Amino acid sequence: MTGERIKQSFREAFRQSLREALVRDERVFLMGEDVGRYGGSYAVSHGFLEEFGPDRIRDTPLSESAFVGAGIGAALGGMRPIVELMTVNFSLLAMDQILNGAATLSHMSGGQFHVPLVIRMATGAGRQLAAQHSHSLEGWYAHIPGIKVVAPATLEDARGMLHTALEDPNPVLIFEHARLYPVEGEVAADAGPVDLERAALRRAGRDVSLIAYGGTLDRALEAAESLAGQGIEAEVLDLRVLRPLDEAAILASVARTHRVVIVDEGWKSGSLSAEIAARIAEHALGELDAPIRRVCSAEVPIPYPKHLEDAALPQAARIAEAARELVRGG
Amino acid sequence: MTRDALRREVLEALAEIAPEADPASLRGGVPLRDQLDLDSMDFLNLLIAVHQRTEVEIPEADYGKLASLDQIVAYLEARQPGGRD
Amino acid sequence: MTPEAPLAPRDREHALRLLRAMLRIRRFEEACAEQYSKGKIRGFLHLYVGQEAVAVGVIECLTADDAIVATYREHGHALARGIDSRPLMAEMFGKVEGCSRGRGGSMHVFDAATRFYGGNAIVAAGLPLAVGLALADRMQNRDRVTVCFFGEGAMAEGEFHESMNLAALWRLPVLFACENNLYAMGTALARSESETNLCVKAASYEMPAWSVDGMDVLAVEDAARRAVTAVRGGGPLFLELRTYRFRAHSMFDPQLYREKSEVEAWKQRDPIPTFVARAQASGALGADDAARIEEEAAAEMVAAVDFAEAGHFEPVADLARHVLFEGGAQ
Amino acid sequence: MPSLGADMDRGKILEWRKQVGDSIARGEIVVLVDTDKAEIEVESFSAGVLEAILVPVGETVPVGTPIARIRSAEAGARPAPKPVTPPPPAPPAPQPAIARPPAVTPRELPPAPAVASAAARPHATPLARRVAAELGVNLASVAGTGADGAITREDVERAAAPRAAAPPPAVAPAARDRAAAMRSAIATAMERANREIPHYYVESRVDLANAIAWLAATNAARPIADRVLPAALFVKAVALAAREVPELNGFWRDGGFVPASEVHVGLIVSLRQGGLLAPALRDVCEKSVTQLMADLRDVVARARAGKLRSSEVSGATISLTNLGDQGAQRVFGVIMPPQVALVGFGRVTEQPVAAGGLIGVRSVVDVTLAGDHRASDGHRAGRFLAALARRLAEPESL
Repeated sequence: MTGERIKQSFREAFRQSLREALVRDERVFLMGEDVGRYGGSYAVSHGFLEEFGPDRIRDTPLSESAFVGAGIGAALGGMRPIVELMTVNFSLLAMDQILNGAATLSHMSGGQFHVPLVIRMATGAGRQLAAQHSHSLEGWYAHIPGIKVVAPATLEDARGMLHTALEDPNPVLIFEHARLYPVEGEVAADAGPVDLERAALRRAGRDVSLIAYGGTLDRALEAAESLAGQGIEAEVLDLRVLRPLDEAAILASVARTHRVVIVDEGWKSGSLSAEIAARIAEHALGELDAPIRRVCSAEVPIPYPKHLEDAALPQAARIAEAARELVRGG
Repeated sequence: MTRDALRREVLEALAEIAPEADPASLRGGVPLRDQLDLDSMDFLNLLIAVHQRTEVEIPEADYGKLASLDQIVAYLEARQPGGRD
Repeated sequence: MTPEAPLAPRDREHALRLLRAMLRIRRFEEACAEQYSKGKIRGFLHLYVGQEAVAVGVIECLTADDAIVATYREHGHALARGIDSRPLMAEMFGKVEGCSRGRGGSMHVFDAATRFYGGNAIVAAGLPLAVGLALADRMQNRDRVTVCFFGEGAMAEGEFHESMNLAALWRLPVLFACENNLYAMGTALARSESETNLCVKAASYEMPAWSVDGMDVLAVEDAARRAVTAVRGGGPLFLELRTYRFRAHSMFDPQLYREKSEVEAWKQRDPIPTFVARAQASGALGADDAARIEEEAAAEMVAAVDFAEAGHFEPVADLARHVLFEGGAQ
Repeated sequence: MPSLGADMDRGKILEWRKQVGDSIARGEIVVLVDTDKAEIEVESFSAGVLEAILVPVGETVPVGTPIARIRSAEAGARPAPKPVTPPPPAPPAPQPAIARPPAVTPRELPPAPAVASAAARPHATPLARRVAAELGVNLASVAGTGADGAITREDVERAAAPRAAAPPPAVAPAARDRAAAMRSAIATAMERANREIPHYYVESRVDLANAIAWLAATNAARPIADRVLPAALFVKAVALAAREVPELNGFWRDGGFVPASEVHVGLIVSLRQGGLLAPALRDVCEKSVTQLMADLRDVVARARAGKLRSSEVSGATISLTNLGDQGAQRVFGVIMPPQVALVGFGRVTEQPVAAGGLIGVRSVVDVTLAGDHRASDGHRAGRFLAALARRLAEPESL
């Protein structure tokens, strides 16, 4: 590690990790709508068509079920495909292939076939794209045995998760929160692959644990800062991996602070935050000095106007308020 | 700083560590740790406070010479710019 | 396009091979019906009786290295492809000795050794998979063919149109083998498709398409050989095999959707006796060959049922095995 | 009665298509059956003559019930099956449930009578319940200040401190209440500790020559604010030794020893107004001596200034008292429940020591281990003190 750090946006980080993957292994190829000529709807694969050619940078027709199924088939056939579903909203058209195909094949075939496939998709709201383009459905996929689900929320993870995912013999879904693409920060110039098992403590604190992932991590950190101003030290845990959940890290955090707020951009009912709350209640009940709190999206289709969208989404202020309530016993 | 100024600094530092210490009743010649409830942590914090207030360097080897209030003040005075020693 | 003079078997060995293949399928399926009525086979069971000529004729033209993707009516294809009748019957019984460890059952037969990528209970879900397998072969310059069997009912699914378009757009070596048995479950073709000439559908994707009498194994084989030759190293091809299933769609539907007379009419064109007559007329088969092969097939299926009966249920402790890949580096 | 569908468990005979004495070919329709879903023609899988009809038209029987008997023809078209060795007795395959469970549609039960009033089961957080159990506090008498009015741990600790009878020394009232509360909370713990914990003591004299030399060299190179006290070495050494002897690092709860996965060292800190506090330094094994020294100074300063958070006063997995500072040669401490061990450091003194046949003068310290005999024994304590001595002999590795 040269130790040298550079300034980079998440978009550039994802692009670099994608490019390195294509250079590293000729079995790797990218397939998805507008990934080639147009350079990716979020410009993540900009310039790749010229560099790697149309065989490995494959624009597809608007046939999510077919090209995700084709990705599964190509993985079975010895390739290492990266399928880009432009956003999680369009993944609904490929849900059968992901669930009944990729996730189930190994178990159902008695272990004869496995599907080394990576599917990347943008997720989340916050850019006034209205209900059909603003879903956060990571929790749906994290419900399915047979696949891994990860959510990069830092530049290191944006640079490193794809590398590890491509080496995984099982299907891996990477959710890239749409709000993060333009966000810039500092990262090691030679940042490499990262593990896909553990959650990461992003901020230490004694009084309350804020558990977040993907697009909600920055909100949780913002809340922690404002809490610090009021003498409340909040710990922030970045899940990083949504399936399998790093249960040990979650329970250890609760054992340290005895109070927990779970932040999830999905709708509260049946969400990933519900699963985490259940596990805490099952395995760390004796550590709880206050009820478990969850801050999620309001249970409404995400509205178009900014002020309504903001009101619907989990914001730092609401997170801080929930945490303060637990600590102060308000 | 004059001897009295040094003495005042040391007493103020001591007050932070041991608020219950009454400066008037303190005897300058008797080791502080025999008059007050100071453990090694308190004594270290006292020396740090004195160092910060007077900017006098106090190597660990000299701790032994600083048991009483008078000894501390004398030690500081000797290390004032243009002072003796 | 229909062949001019009626075809004859090339030689005795060819005739014996085709007859044995069809008879083994027929007896296997009848054994399944019997075991189903005895409660040994549960769930859904879709039998191939009547359509044997399609699987045998097409698979006769494949190499060991080609790939097959089939549907939930795949026992015939599995046997024709060389999967042993004992593990196949054990799979029907849900035993761990089954070809999918007993986990798939009738609709999910898998065999890695013969590149049999399975049954599939979701109509048309196999098509994108086949496209992907062919894409992998194309990208790795391998001269392999992927045959995708499906019923005419699949043509109403979006995945059919998406897959046909993708295969044609990228010139992939896929043989789309449509077994048109006139009924999609209980719906006659005319009541589910605006265009009932299936080859016309294929033409809209600039894909060559032929229609073949699926009850004549020699006609099927002749067409399949030319189709496979065209597809190997080339683009996709659509084959409509007009055939008919003599039994219910699945175990014991009351078949109210078709007349008994229609079933009887098609039974006159049963692919097995019609082939035997022609083979005897051409001198390829002797008078007692059919009876001998009939006996061998029946005995084989009694042994298959005994093997399945003697099999074991997978220990519950292995329930979670193979959810994820268990092998080493891949 | 054949199984005629995935969800069929009984069938009704509608019409016999064959009569007794008729011959039957394989696949021929024998009977028409109603399966609640449809009327299905049932074929025979064997050829022969219909010998007997066992279930008349109109009757419903479960799947698997014999409904007719066919005498298979001798010269049947089917080949007599080759003598097959009888398959090993198959394990009892799960038979489809023949007997139909009585169709009971669940009735809606009337709501249970209202649970006893809240007073019976006070509204307290799980952690508060646990601490209350440990400190022997009756929750019913505690007022809750937590979320939704729940009783929290702090409420319990406060409740564990009955008003101190003795006139408080001249200290600000707020500080006086907090100090009194903490002092008597510890007093209750001490009573309980002595009542419940069977203490045993093991003591050894530890050579500090290397440690003292290392401290002198390290501190010489550091500004006064960064200098390290022996206590920091002791804390780290105790943590590392505790990790080697897990029976001393954990809690005695509900009649059993619960080992702790990490090591948090409780510091017995004497307060200026008297009384003790035992803040915990967390994850000590992972921290450097310099970090520990900084934590030590911070914790002690805040403890004495009454600014400790209650969350810091718990969670210790083993405790340490450094009374040598006060001149005590040896310390025989009382274990802080629910912990199971307390390490006592006496005064660091120079003593004559025989080593290699020669008498020398070396800095030493008498270390005692107070152990809970329910969780560990003298042998484990001995191993702990040996590990401690080894660690202190290599200060650079701490």
